[in-house]
Amino acid sequence: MTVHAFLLLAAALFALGLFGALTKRNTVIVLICIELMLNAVNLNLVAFSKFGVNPAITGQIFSLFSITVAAAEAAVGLAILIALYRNKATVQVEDMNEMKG
Amino acid sequence: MGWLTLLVFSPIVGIVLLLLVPSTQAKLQKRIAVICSILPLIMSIIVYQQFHSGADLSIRVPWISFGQYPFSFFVEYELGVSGFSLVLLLLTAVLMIVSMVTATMQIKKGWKQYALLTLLLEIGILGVFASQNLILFFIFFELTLVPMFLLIGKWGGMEKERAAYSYLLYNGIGSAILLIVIIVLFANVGSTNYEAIANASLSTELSMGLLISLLIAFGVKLPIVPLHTWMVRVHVQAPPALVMIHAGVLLKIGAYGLMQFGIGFFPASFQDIAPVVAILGLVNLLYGACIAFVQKELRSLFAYSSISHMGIVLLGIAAMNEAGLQGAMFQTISHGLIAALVFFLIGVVKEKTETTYITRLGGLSRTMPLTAGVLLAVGLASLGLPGMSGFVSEFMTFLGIFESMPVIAAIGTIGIILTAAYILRAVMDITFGKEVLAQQGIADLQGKEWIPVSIMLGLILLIGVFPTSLTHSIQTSVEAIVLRIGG
Amino acid sequence: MTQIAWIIPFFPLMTFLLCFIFQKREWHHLCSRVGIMTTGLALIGSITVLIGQMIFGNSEAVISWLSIGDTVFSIGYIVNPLNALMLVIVSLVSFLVHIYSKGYMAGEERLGTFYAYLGFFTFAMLALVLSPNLLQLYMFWELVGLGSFLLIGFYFHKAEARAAAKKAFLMTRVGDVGLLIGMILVFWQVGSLEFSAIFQAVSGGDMDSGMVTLVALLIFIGAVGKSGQFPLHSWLPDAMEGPTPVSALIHAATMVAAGVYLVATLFPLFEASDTAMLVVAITGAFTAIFAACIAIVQTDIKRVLAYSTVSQLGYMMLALGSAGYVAGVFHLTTHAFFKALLFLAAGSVIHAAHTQLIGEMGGLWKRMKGTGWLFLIGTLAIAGMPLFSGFFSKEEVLLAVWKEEHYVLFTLGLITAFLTAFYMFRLFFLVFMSKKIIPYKRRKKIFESPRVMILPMVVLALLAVGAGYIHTGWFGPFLGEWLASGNEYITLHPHEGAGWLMAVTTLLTFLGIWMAYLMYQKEKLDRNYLSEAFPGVYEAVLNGFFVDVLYQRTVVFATKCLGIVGTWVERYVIQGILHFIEDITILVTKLASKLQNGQVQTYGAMVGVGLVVLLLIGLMQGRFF
Amino acid sequence: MDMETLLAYDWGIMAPEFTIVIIATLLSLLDLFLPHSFHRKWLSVFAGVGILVAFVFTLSQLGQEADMILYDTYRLDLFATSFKLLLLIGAGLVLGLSASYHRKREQGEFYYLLLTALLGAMMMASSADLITLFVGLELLSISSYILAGIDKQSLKSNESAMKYVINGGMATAITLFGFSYLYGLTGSTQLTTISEILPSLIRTPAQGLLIMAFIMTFVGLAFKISTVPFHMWTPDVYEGAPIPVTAFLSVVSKAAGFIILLRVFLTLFGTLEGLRLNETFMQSMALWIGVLAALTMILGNILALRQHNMKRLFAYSSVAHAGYLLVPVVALSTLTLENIWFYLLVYMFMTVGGLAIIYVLYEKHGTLDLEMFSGLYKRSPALAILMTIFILSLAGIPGTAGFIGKLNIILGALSTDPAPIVLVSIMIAATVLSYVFYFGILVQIYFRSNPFQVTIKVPIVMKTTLWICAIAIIGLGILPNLALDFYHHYVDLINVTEMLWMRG
Repeated sequence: MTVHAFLLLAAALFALGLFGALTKRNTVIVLICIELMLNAVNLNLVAFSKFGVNPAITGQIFSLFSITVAAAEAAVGLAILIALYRNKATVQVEDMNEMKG
Repeated sequence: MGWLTLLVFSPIVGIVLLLLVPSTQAKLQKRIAVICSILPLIMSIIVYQQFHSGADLSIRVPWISFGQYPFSFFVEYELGVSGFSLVLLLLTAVLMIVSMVTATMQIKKGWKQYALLTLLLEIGILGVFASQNLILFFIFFELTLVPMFLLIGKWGGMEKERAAYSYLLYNGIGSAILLIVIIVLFANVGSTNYEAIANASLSTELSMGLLISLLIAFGVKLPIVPLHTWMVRVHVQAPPALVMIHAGVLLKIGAYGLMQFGIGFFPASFQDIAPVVAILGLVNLLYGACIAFVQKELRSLFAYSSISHMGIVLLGIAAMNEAGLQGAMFQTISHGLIAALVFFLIGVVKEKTETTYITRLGGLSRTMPLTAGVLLAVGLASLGLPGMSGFVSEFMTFLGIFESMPVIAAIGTIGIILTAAYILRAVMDITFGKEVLAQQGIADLQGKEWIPVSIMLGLILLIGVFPTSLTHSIQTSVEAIVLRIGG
Repeated sequence: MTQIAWIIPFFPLMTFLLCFIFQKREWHHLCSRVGIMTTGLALIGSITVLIGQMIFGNSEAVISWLSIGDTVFSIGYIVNPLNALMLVIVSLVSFLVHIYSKGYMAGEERLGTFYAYLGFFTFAMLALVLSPNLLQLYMFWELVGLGSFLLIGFYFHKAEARAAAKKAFLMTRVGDVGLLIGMILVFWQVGSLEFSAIFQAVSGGDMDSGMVTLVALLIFIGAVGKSGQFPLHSWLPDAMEGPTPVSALIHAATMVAAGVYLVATLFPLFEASDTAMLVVAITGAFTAIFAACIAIVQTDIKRVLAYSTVSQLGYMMLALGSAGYVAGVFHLTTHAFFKALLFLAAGSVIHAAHTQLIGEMGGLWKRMKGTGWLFLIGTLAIAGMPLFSGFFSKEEVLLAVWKEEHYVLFTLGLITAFLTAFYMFRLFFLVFMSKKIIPYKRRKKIFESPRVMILPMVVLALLAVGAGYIHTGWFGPFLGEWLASGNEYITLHPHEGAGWLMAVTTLLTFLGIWMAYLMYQKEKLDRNYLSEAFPGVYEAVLNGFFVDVLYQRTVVFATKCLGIVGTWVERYVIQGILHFIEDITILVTKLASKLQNGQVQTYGAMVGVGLVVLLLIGLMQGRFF
Repeated sequence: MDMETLLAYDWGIMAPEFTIVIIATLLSLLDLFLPHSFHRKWLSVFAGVGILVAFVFTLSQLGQEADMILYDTYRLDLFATSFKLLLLIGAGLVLGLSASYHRKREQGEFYYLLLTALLGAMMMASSADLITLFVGLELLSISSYILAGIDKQSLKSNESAMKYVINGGMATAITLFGFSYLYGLTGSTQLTTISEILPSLIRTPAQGLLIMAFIMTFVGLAFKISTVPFHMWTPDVYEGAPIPVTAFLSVVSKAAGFIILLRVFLTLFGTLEGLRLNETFMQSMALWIGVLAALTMILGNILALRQHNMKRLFAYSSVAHAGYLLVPVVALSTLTLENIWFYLLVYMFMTVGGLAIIYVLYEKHGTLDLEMFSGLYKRSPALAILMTIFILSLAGIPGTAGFIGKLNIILGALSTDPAPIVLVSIMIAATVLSYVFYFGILVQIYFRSNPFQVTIKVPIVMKTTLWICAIAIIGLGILPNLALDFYHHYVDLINVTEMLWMRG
């Protein structure tokens, strides 16, 4: 198994996540897609830490940080979504159009 | 501190005093403004004395440093004068008094703010002529931008805001180009001191590029056709008291810049583009005159007249010899006085008859004989009648340009005829034309209004009859520039 | 004695200043007195200078006026025979006109202004004459133009007067530009504008001949403008809109002669170029006959005199162009007197008859005998009646032309002499003799002019008769010798009176008078025959060959067109470009703000697109594909 | 890691950060336990004291030698100190702005979130490791998300926060993806180590990944500093967020973005060889960064032209200023750091000042439309003149600090060889373009008559903030060396060569 396979997988995952984040109507799914992108990163980090030029634990630690932060971000995102839902009763992304121009 | 610093910042006295006076006491304010506007004149006369007694007036104080050793750039606070800038300082001070007196009569509302902004403007103009450092020059140059914008936009005519914006954008672009030139010089020379730049050796391509940019930058200010539309708009829209300063000295910064920087920094490159400058001058001269010939409104007529007269300045500069340069300098000052007087009169006429259309002003010499007489006199000065300042400058300019570019000069002389044509047409139609002005009881020039008239007309005649009164100061500048050209 | 010359112009300048300041009505009586007094002083000064010149010779003094680098332009005065003579002519005519105006302009509302202008003109003219260099001459050349402009437009409430003033100024300015260019070229050739330096350069051969010709021609353009030579003559007849004393002073005796004076002053320069001389002669001759033709059909008394002036000035140019330096100056002198006389007499007529149209006059001889006699003297003088001054000077001119072997021009000169006699007597007969035209009622109101007007005319009449004797073949060419004595560059041609020439001219003069008599007094010849036979030609001549119309349709029209086109360019091209830039900015703004649609996923998409584009660029840079 | 190692570290290095942490914690506890009757505005005093103390600590660190702790992940050097000072000043100004109006009880949250965000920014300034950097960045970002949505009842605030989270999350993911490649290529997250290994990768097949890493990192950070085309969240988020938060985002958050940009790029790529011979890596990339900078300046100003909503106008203006600030990054002269430091300093004063006046008028009239300024000169000459000063400085008119900042940037850019003359020209042209809308505000202030005939009272804290900003702008405009000398004196060890501290 070379690192390339992991890299390709991670890149695909990242692209998928990005695609989802840009196309999905439901804000929750959009947030999940962003998680997907972050997880692609984690995959990269872990793969590098195992198969990289200089295998070390650092990558895995980095991915731990990344997971934690992603969780915090998701939590904050969902909290804000709930606040928004209270005011507007929608979770559709396209309904967030109060401000433009 | 030095006299020059005191001179440049002397309007601050007026600003402070005006701020202290409550806005209810209009009369006191006016008195303070007028008296305080005399202060710069006193200072500039002292400076004049000092200069001619050979005193060293220049100051040099470290001011800004960018970067650290060995990659540092220093900007000094440097003031100094040459003969030409000295005369321009005097002109500024005189016109400011005159304009202030005019404003006391013609500006009705918001007088205090008007006076404050004008004094601020004066600092800018004085600073421009007194600085010996490009950055400082630029700062003062731009300092005129905001007061002018507000003055035009607040006290102007019907389309005042449009005029103010036009002023802002054109001059903004002009000074933007100037700024690039300045900083390229700064980065290449390591200093923005005039002398340091003049003595620096730059590559031919670079100096040519910089020179062309300078020409555009000051071409906006001068203005050079086709960059002139803003100036016409400002002339028409701005209050006449302000146009006196604008046409009188602000536009002259362009001429000053071209001579001081254009020739002063890049004499060799200027030699190369001198024909182009001459052709631009020719276009200015003839184009302005032709358009002035068909104008129906006094202010736009004299705006185009200014363009035409600035063509003569350009021709003089393009001549690149003593006569031409001296002529250009003379024309700069002479036109400053003439334009100021013209716009003073237009202000008076507009104030009293509420129109500036030539056809509606017929028969002015019946209703306002003195005004008409002065208008005729200044018209004659403007068309270059001997005995008035305009002649001396035109003569010297053509003397100069005939030496270097006879063909262009010969074509340029058509301008002399055209000038006479449009001036006479306007002045005759107004002062002597069919009597349209039905209103009786229009007061003629009276009381305070004689102060501006007599000062400016007196100076126009003084320069016309005794040109040595100016050459005395200017010649040092001319010689310095000619020395750089190597002629 | 000649050292006082520089003071002379300042006397009339004082008139100007005083009358200008005290121009209120209550000061009017003082104005005329001041004017007369100062010009009187100027006259005394001029005569002193003249005598002084005769005794002590030339003198010159200058002070520096303007310096450019090492070059100094000076002002000052020079006294030589030519300008001493001019000085006397100018101050004398001016003095007389000042006196005359006291009567003629009596009751004028703006008398103070009038005298101020007169004073100003006299000042400028005297200073012009005294100029030791071209620059000073040019400056006062312009200032006399201003004086003329102000005085022509004195009745500014009349549209014609305004137009005439403007026209006079502009047309002479066209000439002035020529002079200016010539002057500047001279400067760059010689390095100085002093006359003496110029002559030295010319005689020393420092200027190449082409340049001399060019300069001379350019300067001649100036003279053409000022002296009303073809094609810049048409302002002069129009200038008759001014008060008549002004016409006498400026447009007959002094200012219009300045062109001739200029050519005479710079004679050595002209003489150095055959081409220039020829051009001067041809222009002069053509103008002479051209204007004489027009003068025949004019119906306005002053316009006849004006065209006559143009014609006579042409004569002087012809003389100068034919190397007849003395002849030109001589004719200038005599012309100044008799033409001033004629104008003043015409003024007297107008003053009495309240009209300028010949058609409305007639039979005035009875009512105004004094004026009639004086006018007759003037007419005889200009017509070249033997023993009158015009006879001698005209003969001198023709002689000079003959000697230069310009036979065509000579013929033209002869024809002009005949025409002059004819149209002048036509005028005389129509105004004073023919009986029936003026209605009786109006005729009753016509009285002789007051003595203050007659007196100056008498003086002029004496001179019109006597001035000819200063240079004759009979008593000796005093004038010529004297003129040559003060100018080292003038070579005097020996004066050989040609008897046959005298006879021919006399014959022609009488022929002219006789024909006029037949046509207008006896009416033996049908005066309308020619005009009816050739109506088109008549129309053309009456309108001065449509020169004005031509100018109006070409030069003025072109300038206006250019102005309108320029305004159009301004409005549509320059503004158009600006609007275009503005529109583009607005368009970009609109597009960009449409993209800013409030959809967070659009924003994200832009991030994505940006990322992808950058990645492509980056990888391309790294040559990965 | 045992206790001994921990104690051996010179924790004094982190004194400012600790101060902020302690105050933030304290504030959150106070907010939690204090009774509802206790007005939360007093919390701002604590926050202010905290920032002041941190500022003093930072000042005291100025003369110190560069040092690293926590296994070389946290570094204190002059770069960090100098920029931390900026962050603290910015935060202090924002606090002054926010402490004036209190309508909602729950505003207590604002203060400690502000402090945590500030903490994140400060960590970024000091980080010497990708992980620290990432944590700092996220601390800043997540705090900012909440701050943007702090006005829970306001739909606009919710929406602004939501948009920020979504776009911010994507940007974070992209940055992290870039980081992961950097790690993968070098096997380290420590910036020093990475910079030592990178040269060996140039002109090898790994170069492609390196470029990708660079670009992705750049895009993520460009989002933070709102560079076109990654700027599109800016106007919406700025508009929806409460004004103090807007100020925070445009001042502190943007400064942090620039700090991290400089830290990462100058350290890692500053002297790295370029793709072609005789150029550095940054020079290879300069072209497209330059294009982005130009687009940012032009679009930012063009879009501001038609804005009537003052917050959006300031948002676009801040986009444009990001473009100006990118110019030194493109040019990379000896003056780059000084350019950015000085301009950020000035930018803080003028933006906070401008937003403060908008805040005052918004509180008074309840509108954000441009018309809020109409006739301001009549109503309150002092506010009018203050606003004029801020506007002129934003427009870069001489006499104000904004001009000196631009002058400094242009000088720096043009002092390189070859000089990016086109970029500079675009910058100046864009400045002139910006006159249109900046002076449009002046037109409202001076030329228009006022529909609101009310006198305006300004709270004392706000007034102080405003005057501090104005005096700083004029002071630095006339005597810029007040700041520059300070910078030269303490920070003069930093220039581009010195900045590559980790390599030697």
